Amino acid sequence: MRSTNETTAKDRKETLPQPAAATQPAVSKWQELGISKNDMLEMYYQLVLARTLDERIWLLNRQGKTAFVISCAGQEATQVGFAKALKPGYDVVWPYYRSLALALSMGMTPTEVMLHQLSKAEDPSSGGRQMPAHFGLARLNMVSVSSPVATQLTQATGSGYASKLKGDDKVTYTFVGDGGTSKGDFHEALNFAAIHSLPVVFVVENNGYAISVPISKQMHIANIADRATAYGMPGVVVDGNDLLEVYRVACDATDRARRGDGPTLVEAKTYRYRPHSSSDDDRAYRTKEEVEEWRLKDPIIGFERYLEEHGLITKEGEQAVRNRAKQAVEEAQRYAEAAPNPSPDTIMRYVYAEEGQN
Amino acid sequence: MRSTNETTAKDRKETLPQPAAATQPAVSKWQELGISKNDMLEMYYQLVLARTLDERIWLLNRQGKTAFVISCAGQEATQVGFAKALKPGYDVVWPYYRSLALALSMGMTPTEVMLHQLSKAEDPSSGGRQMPAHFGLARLNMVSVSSPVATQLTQATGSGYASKLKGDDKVTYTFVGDGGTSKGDFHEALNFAAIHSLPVVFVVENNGYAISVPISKQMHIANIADRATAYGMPGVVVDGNDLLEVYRVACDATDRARRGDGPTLVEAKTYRYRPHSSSDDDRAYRTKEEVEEWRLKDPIIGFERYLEEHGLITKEGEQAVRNRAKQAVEEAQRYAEAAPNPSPDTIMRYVYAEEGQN
Amino acid sequence: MPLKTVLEAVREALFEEMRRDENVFVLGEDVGQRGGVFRVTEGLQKEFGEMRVLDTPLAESAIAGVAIGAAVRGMRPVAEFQFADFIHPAVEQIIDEAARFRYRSNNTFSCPVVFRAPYGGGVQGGMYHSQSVEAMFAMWPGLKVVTPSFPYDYKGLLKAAIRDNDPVVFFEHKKTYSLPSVKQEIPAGDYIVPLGKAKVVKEGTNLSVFAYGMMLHQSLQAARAMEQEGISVEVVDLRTLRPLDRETILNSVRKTGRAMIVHEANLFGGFGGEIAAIIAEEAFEWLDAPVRRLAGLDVPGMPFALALEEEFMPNPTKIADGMRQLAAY
Amino acid sequence: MPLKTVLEAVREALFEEMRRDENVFVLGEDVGQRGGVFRVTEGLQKEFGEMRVLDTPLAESAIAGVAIGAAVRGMRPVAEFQFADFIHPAVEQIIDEAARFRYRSNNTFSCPVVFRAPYGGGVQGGMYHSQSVEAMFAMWPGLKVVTPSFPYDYKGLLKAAIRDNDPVVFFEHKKTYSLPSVKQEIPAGDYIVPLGKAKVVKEGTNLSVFAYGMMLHQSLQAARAMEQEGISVEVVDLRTLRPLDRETILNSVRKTGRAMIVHEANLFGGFGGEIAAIIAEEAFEWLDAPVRRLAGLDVPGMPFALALEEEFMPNPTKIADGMRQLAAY
Ligand SMILES: Cc1ncc(C[n+]2csc(CCOP(=O)(O)OP(=O)(O)O)c2C)c(N)n1
Ligand SMILES: Cc1ncc(C[n+]2csc(CCOP(=O)(O)OP(=O)(O)O)c2C)c(N)n1
Ligand SMILES: [Mg+2]
Ligand SMILES: [Mg+2]
Repeated sequence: MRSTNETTAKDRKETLPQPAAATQPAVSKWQELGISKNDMLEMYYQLVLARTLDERIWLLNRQGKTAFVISCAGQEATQVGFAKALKPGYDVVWPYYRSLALALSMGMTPTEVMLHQLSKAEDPSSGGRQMPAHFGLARLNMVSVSSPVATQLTQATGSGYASKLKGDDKVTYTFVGDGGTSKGDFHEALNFAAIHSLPVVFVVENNGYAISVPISKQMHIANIADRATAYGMPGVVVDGNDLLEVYRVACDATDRARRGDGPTLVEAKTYRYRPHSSSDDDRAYRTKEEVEEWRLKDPIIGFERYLEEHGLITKEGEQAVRNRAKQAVEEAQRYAEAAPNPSPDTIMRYVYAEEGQN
Repeated sequence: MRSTNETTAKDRKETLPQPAAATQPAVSKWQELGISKNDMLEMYYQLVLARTLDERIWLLNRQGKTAFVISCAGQEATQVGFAKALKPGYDVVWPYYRSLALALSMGMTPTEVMLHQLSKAEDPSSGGRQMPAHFGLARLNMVSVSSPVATQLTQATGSGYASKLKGDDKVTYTFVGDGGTSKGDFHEALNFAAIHSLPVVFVVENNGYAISVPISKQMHIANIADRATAYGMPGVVVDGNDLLEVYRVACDATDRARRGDGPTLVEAKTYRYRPHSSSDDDRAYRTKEEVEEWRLKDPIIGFERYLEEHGLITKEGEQAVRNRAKQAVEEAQRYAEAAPNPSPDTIMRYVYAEEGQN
Repeated sequence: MPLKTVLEAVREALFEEMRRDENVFVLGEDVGQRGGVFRVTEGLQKEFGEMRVLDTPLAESAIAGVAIGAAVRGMRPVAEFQFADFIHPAVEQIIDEAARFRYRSNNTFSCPVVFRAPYGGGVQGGMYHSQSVEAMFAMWPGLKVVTPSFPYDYKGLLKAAIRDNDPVVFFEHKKTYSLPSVKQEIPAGDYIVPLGKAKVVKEGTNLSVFAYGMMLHQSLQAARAMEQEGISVEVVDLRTLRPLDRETILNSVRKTGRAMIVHEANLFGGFGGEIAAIIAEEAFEWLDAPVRRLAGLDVPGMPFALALEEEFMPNPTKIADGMRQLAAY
Repeated sequence: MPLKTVLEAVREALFEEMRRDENVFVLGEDVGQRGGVFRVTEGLQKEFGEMRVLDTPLAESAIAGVAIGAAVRGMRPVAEFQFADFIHPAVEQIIDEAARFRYRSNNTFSCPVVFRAPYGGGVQGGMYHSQSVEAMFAMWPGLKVVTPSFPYDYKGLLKAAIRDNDPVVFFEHKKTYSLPSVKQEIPAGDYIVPLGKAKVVKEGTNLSVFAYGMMLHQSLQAARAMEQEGISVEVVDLRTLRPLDRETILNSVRKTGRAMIVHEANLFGGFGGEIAAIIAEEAFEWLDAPVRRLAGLDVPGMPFALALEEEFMPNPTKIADGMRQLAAY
């Protein structure tokens, strides 16, 4: 994943035609965006893998094997699109608890996810200390997630400031839900980033709800991206279920940040298929019909169709990808289930640095 | 003051010509706005009174009679304009520490201000418990000011919500500096007020600095009022040194709120002549020339000139107003200086309600 | 009378108070249509409408600030923080504003607001859904802080909090919400349990235990087990942390000569320190043994993995051990 | 060596650390061009430029969050809160984020940040410019909390804080910033005072006093006065509240048999409770008298009027009275 991304990111500026070219019918959008066929298939795999893993985790929850699930189902395209535009391990990512597909496509392995989900000692995100879906992986520069909503935003701004101080050209990305944009942190973070023209991309995954609270009770505006004007930065609305569009927008925002032109606010309109978490019951606040309607716009089915239409995959190819994902998930589960739980002896460790540590 | 205001507010809709009429040369702006000659003179008095009192307080500070001064000099027109548009004792006001002219024109007496400034037992705002300029007067529905910047904003929103629950038609006004708009509270308050279409008028007194930090380091936009679009409410920029313009804008926002059409964000561009407070030295961060330039736009001189040009006052009349203000300030000082200090015995009172109290 | 859970007791108090006084209204994240993530406010919106049972944006500082503003206007807001863990963005509003309105205005303004927050762990909530933050609020004059243990008290104290003329932080231990063993018969109608009064829930002569919330129940369980070992433990349910009922605490220690404090929040800097300090100062002559504190471990949040969560928590076994040692001192 | 004030000591530490390590940078309201409202950061921007001495918008949560984010990236930010009173909007960032990065990530991320905040009263700062909020932070595992008293320690401890690999909240008592009586000779060059070590600043045999900040100086003054009355008071400067130097505290109490704690923050729920509790538990056998706490009054903020401010505050006279009573017990 990483080397693919790096190549793409490096070559993008040269290979990407200017917006005007987008209307040329001879070149398909994926080519226009400079994505190789291999990468198209790899993105498809990431979508499928995330969904497959997610479904397996829900199953484990019903089996009583894991106490808590919070899932990204429905929001995969946004996350895979951004993962493709950034350089994992080089750029810096402040994700949130719904960032499973992002984490996977950045390079977190299904086994690492499972070890975290099952709170095993080897869990690389937290050693079993945090709730599931509180990702973090040092080798990917994917920073440890906490539960308080929106705290990551000013931290991502601080990361952007660090890049400016260091003079590196890393881009910092941070992800937040629509609900998180109501919190003061959103305002303070975007304002600060704009003042200093920091290389930060703020991505709002607008799935229409903060748990049960619909957008109409969260704000009196149509697009969260419109808030960008309040800070003097560009705001972009994108169909979060359209992977290629997300990728295009993500590349633009990345280029802008990398060039030193400052932050961008991206709003990806999408939906979550599952209840807020395994503790939630979404029937209290949304209709089956609404969910069904969005199911028709499933980003994975959409991408599948696109691949088919452009002759990039066959039905058998799809099945092979699904099998590959299923196998990866099964291996991950097998390994993680057999792995040891954290030992109670370790509970007092790492409150502070140990002797001689950073 | 109160009854005058009430009449004006009641009559305004009928007497106010539509914007187009503003270009008619026959009617002067003050008439167009439905202000009586008496009220014009009364507003002038309020401007002068605030400035006179402010200057006296600085003098007392230099004489070692009061430990702390924070002043509204330069911002009087904004405050007097809003005070004229609201109904003191009926509407609800959440001021800030620079709201001296507002407080006075709402009906706080110079003596009440002096008792507060000198931290006397009779201080009606705090009984000497708070720093000077932390106004509050129950009979005027002017709510107790605290020092933490911007905390009043969500509270004013709550007051608007209370009005909606009670079904009254009170308008809530709140005042904050440009610096305060960077804090998360600004975002949370305006968002909340917009969602519920609350009768709240948010007034930003933009004097160009948060202590030493200039606007350019506070935000990456030209007008704070532009932030209104991020919430779906109207935002208006007004020359804060132009009393009649402020009054017009204040009336519009008031009408809108009173009609049930929701909140407005008003940004009054103005300047403070004094250092941030008696503890500050502004030479570290702004030039004498800049201060001098703004001194030329002094809202009091501007209004004086307007009164003269429209034949509403003579030079002698102005002198009489100044004398009246000086006398009021002197009486206030005399009374307050003679008034007793708070007794140490009272220190434990009113931490909680006393038996049988609200 | 039917047995009721803590959750039902809280809900009943809300229903009754909202019926009694139309100035009472409820606001918070997901409290309306969803009836709260714990279902505490279920049914309220149906009876009282969207205005009085208000789903707010995700903005805790605004939840507090809006409630405070409405309270200053004479309303009686009951603001919910979805988890006590997420009260932190509202700290400025609660301690600088709500707690100080009366004092700073020399009694000319007041702020009768209730802040409800489910706290505590043992529910695999992990580092950010298990916190006990009572000490952080109990330290501020101007606030009252309530931590009931039994359904009867939850209802009566919440009613008292809503009618109180000053701001109250009302903590509800989430693990006890639906715990069958904590059910109690409570009257359907109106009654008040006054703020500021602790209660001896089990008399004893050898040592006194002070606790609240889940730890009160676990202490009680341990205390009962001690009977068989011939150790007579008095258990005091503190109920309100501020104002603290010093009299009941000191009377108990002066009787038994031995004191133990149990809480789930971590030990260092926790509320137990205050109680221990009061006892050490004012019951010095009566003490036959050091004042002992038993509490959560000093780590930055309760870990999620079951084995770690259990290690973190005091429990009846650990409490019983503590009791034995203290009695034997 | 010239005598230096607390303020100069802090400033010197900042200059030296910024020269030593280019990852150190300073941010806060008015810290740049203005040099801080107390002039602590004066001259820094001139030497290190606008990027490393950054004037922020008025947004404390962002000040903390930005510092944390930069710290996670390997920088060494020193964030200033203009007054400790205004740290409250940053509570979530400090206790949920900074304090937990290492623990929650099982040691894969860390957050080496320093939060500086001038605290304390006696300067007619009124209810919102006088607060002592140390207890609110000292209660959180994952944080270190430092409250020096003398210029030498201010410099050495701030340097240690900046080099520490975990988050440190560094409180500076604003009344002592320029107090001539507190001046001290301090070396110009590099030295460290390790975090977590208290210091006996005056030996004594009859009773032990534990304090920090302004109250340390006032306790010392009272202790010296006691000599004439034949009461020998040991004074311990706590210097760091978390991690607390239990050993030095307990050694002192075990020697004198009497303990008194003095702080300016209000009594109930203040940090004194923790110290008293530790002494009551671990030095029980050595105590000849109840552990006594002397502190600010339990009102919601220090009032502004001089007469009220004086009434609020402990002072050498009140402390001396307390010493006499305790010695006579
Ligand atoms: C500060 C804070 N308040 C409340 C919560 C409880 N909570 C967790 S997720 C959530 C809703 C978040 O909605 P949104 O930001 O839209 O993200 P989504 O889950 O829809 O992706 C809430 C209220 C929290 N975690 N943090
Ligand atoms: C939350 C908070 N942070 C910092 C301060 C210290 N402080 C007091 S006034 C001020 C600047 C306010 O500037 P602005 O809002 O523009 O108002 P102005 O004084 O210019 O009218 C600051 C930083 C404070 N009082 N509250
Ligand atoms: Mg959402
Ligand atoms: Mg300003």
